[in-house]
Amino acid sequence: MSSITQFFSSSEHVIFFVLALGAISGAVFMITLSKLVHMILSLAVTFLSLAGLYVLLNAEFVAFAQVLIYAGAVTILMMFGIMLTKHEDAEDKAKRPRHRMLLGVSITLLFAVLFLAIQQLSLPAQDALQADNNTEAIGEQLFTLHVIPFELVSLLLTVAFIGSIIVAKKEAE
Amino acid sequence: MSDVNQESTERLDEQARLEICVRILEEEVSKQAVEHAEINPLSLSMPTLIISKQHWYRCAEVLKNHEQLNLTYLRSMAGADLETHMEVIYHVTCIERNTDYCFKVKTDRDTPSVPSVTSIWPAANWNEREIYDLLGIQFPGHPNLKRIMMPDDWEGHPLRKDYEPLDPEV
Amino acid sequence: MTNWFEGSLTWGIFAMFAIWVIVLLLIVLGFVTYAIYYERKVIGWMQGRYGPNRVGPFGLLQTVADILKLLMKEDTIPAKADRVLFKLAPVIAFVPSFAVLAVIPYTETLVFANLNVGLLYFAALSSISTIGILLGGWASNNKYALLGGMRSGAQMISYEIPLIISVAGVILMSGSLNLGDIVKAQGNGFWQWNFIPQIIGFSVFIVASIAELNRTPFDLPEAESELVAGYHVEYSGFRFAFFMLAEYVYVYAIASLTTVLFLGGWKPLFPFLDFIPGIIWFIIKFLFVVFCLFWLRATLPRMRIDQLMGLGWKVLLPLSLANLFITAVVMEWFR
Amino acid sequence: MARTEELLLNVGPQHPSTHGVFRLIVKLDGEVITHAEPVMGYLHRGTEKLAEELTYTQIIPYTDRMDYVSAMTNNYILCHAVETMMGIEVPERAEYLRVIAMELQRIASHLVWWGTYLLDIGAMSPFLYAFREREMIINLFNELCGARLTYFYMRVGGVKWDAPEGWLDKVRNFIPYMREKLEEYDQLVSGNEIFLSRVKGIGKYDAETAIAYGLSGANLRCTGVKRDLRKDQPYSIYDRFTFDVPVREEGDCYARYLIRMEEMRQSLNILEQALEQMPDDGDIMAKIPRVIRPPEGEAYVGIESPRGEIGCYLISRNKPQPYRLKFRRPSFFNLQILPELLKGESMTNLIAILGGIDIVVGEVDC
Repeated sequence: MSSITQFFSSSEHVIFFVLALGAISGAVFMITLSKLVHMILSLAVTFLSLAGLYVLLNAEFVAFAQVLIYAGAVTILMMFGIMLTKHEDAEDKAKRPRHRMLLGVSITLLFAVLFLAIQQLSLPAQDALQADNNTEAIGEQLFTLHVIPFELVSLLLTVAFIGSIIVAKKEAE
Repeated sequence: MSDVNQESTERLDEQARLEICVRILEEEVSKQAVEHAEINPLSLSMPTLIISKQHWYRCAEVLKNHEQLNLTYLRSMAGADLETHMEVIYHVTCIERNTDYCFKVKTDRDTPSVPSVTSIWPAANWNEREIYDLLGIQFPGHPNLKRIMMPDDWEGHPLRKDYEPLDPEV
Repeated sequence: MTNWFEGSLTWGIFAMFAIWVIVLLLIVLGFVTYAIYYERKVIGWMQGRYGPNRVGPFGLLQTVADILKLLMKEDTIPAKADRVLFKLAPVIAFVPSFAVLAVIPYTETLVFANLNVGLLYFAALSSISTIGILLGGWASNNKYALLGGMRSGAQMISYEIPLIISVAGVILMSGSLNLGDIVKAQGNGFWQWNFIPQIIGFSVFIVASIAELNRTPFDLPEAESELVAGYHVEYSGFRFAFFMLAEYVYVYAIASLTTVLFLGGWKPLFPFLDFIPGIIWFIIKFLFVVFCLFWLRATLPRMRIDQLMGLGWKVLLPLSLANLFITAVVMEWFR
Repeated sequence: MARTEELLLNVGPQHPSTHGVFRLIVKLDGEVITHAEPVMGYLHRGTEKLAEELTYTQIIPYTDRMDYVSAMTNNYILCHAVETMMGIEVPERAEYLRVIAMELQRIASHLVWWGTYLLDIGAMSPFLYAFREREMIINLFNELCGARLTYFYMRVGGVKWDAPEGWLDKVRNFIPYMREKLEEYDQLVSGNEIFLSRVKGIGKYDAETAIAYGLSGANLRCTGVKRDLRKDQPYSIYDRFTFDVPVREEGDCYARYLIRMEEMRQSLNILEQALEQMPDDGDIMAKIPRVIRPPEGEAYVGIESPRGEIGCYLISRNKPQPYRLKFRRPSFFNLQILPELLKGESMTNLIAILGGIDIVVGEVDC
């Protein structure tokens, strides 16, 4: 009991708790809600909570990039896609008990594996970049050590982008 | 545009224009097409022709396309209930020559109907709807003949002389 | 920033946070109240009429009366609206608009949160407001509102990109995302401010920021002549007030940001005018930017949505990219 | 493949840009209009039906309420129809007063159009400027006949009141003032890039279409057809003035805009000449019988209202009341082309096109 009060006496912990709750509940609601707009909104909650967690980890740049790109752009694009297209709001769930059972088993297994892995993993206590300006550090890393993967990824994204346009065009015809 | 033409083709007087019009309609359509033709002195000497109903659509085509008439501009269109019969009155103009004609088509009162000229003069579209709405004249051939001014469920046609208001007190 | 979170959460610290937030909120509310008055007076003057002049001396209390009226109005929710989202949307639109104000440095010392990624924070949070507007339009279950919301979403996404890229030039020049450092990198005297070397970026920024604000000539989301009132057509009372508030708080935020990024923040116009305190300079520049926004509203007609998109993607984006490129090349050259 | 959903939108009857209670049922595909159907009749007051029970003088106030933005020309058309049938010679001074009133009205009407059109396009200030100037004209009318909007000024055979002391000078002073303001309008709007991009090439049609749909006024003249009844079939004393009929070839909203702007200038020219030529005094009413009974028969006359040709078709049975009275309303004809113009346009262009036609719903519905 005392450990719980101790946990909540630190503002960092309280905030962590709230954000984690937000991230998880957003994800859960995303799956369970029936209206598409509500689902996207809960997804946005998850994104924002994740951004908050990044802030707690001193990764402000990542955090705000997350908000800008995921919570801002991606969410809105998804809403656009939904509002502009015809769709049935609630789809009938095919009732296949066997499938559901298999699904349940595999989910449990996956959870067990992940849980054990995380439990046994010992992260070496690194000197996290405590520098105030981790933006600069990210930039330097990106453009020196990781420049080739970085450029490759951008190339890959461009290819994917062009590919999706071509696929969409073909379907339109 | 009209300025130039006014000079080139000298303006014929109304009587001559009326005669030309009657001649063209009789030649191109039918001897029976024109029921009556006169100059209306009250209306700025407007050449006025009464056309028989069954020839009206054909006449309208000739009026619009004949190069000597070229009446492409439907200036005004009116319907009237004259108690003995009903009339649809067309005022048609040739823009280039700045000449006006008035055409009338008579129809009986019980089942009034005049061929639609919407396909010839698109301007007739709403006018025919309005005349149908207010006077009850049918226009066979109209693409969308329904009420335009009155509510869709209105009973009767208000401009008919035998129209009984639903509630005369009001 | 994170050092706030460390240490224990005592009531004292909590109260301090709360007081600061309330002070800022009051400042903002005061600004919004008089920004509306200012706007109506300025536009009234340009249009040859008086503007508000009845409530209070010179009509100074007109906006207060308007706000009171809005608060006392019946709160209507359309029968077929999505009630939860309908109520949530104004909040989602307003909260980020207020939150972005935290990073604005008014003077060297007067800044609520000296965040090292301040600019990114600003851009990121302001993009959340779009969700609020889009949701408001959708939840109203009104076609005009939906069209307005969608336009707004499309517009804000399209203009956010040139907005941020145009600012990148400034970031390159000052080598920081911290708004305070950006001001410090500019000198005393207007020729040392960013808007001269970054003139392309400045122009793009101004255009894009007006589009972000949904103000004339880019006020398509609420184009009253086509969409009646756009996304807030079904809102009334204090929910409507929230949307209005968000809009004007963004005016405040963008005007401050323009001042900070391009007009030298608290720095004086000429070095010998140094004796005037920085906050005064900030306010003068800030009011000037706000005035320009109102001036545009009184002058220009509205653009069409496809022209707006064309301008954003075909003109502003290449321009801002070119600006970034030129800045990078020049900076490398003279290093 | 994602299929976009068609949106059925009711523009009006209560909508800021339909200029009255007029409704358009629009089918939208995204922002593109696939189908538009105008619905009207919300302002139908049965003027033609009412007229059959009223004497001619009693009908004149009803014409005020048809095109309430241009009541003077509406007054005139009815008087003109009756005068034509009865062969009444209107006194000189009355004719000049009528022309001055009608040309002032044309300017006032175009100002309303200019202001509201710019408001439709999103500029707010021009609306207030236009109404400031219109207010001056309305004040002039107020002095002339005691009403600001529905004048009931003209009578069969002349006008009701002579111009009060100093009124003509006020009109004289108004002319240079208005010329200056028109310059100002041009500077503010006519060259504005955004404005140009909103109206140039929008709502385009050619002369043939315009004639087929029976368009008139600026809507016809924007396609290169030079038809102005003041010139082509001169009524009143319009043959005594020299003025131009502005014509343009483009057939788009911008052409209509420029024509209306130029028409205001031409109206000022006419006003100037009319004030110069006007006799100092004289009768303002012709000798007419106490009860007006046009002879049995019928007549159609048309004049140039600010919106186009307004006509009056009158059947008389030699009674104090008309047997049948029919108005040819320019807005009613001009509006017919709208569905044709809207196909494939965006929602934003809808407003620019509808505004460019310059309708007054009181006249459409009559």
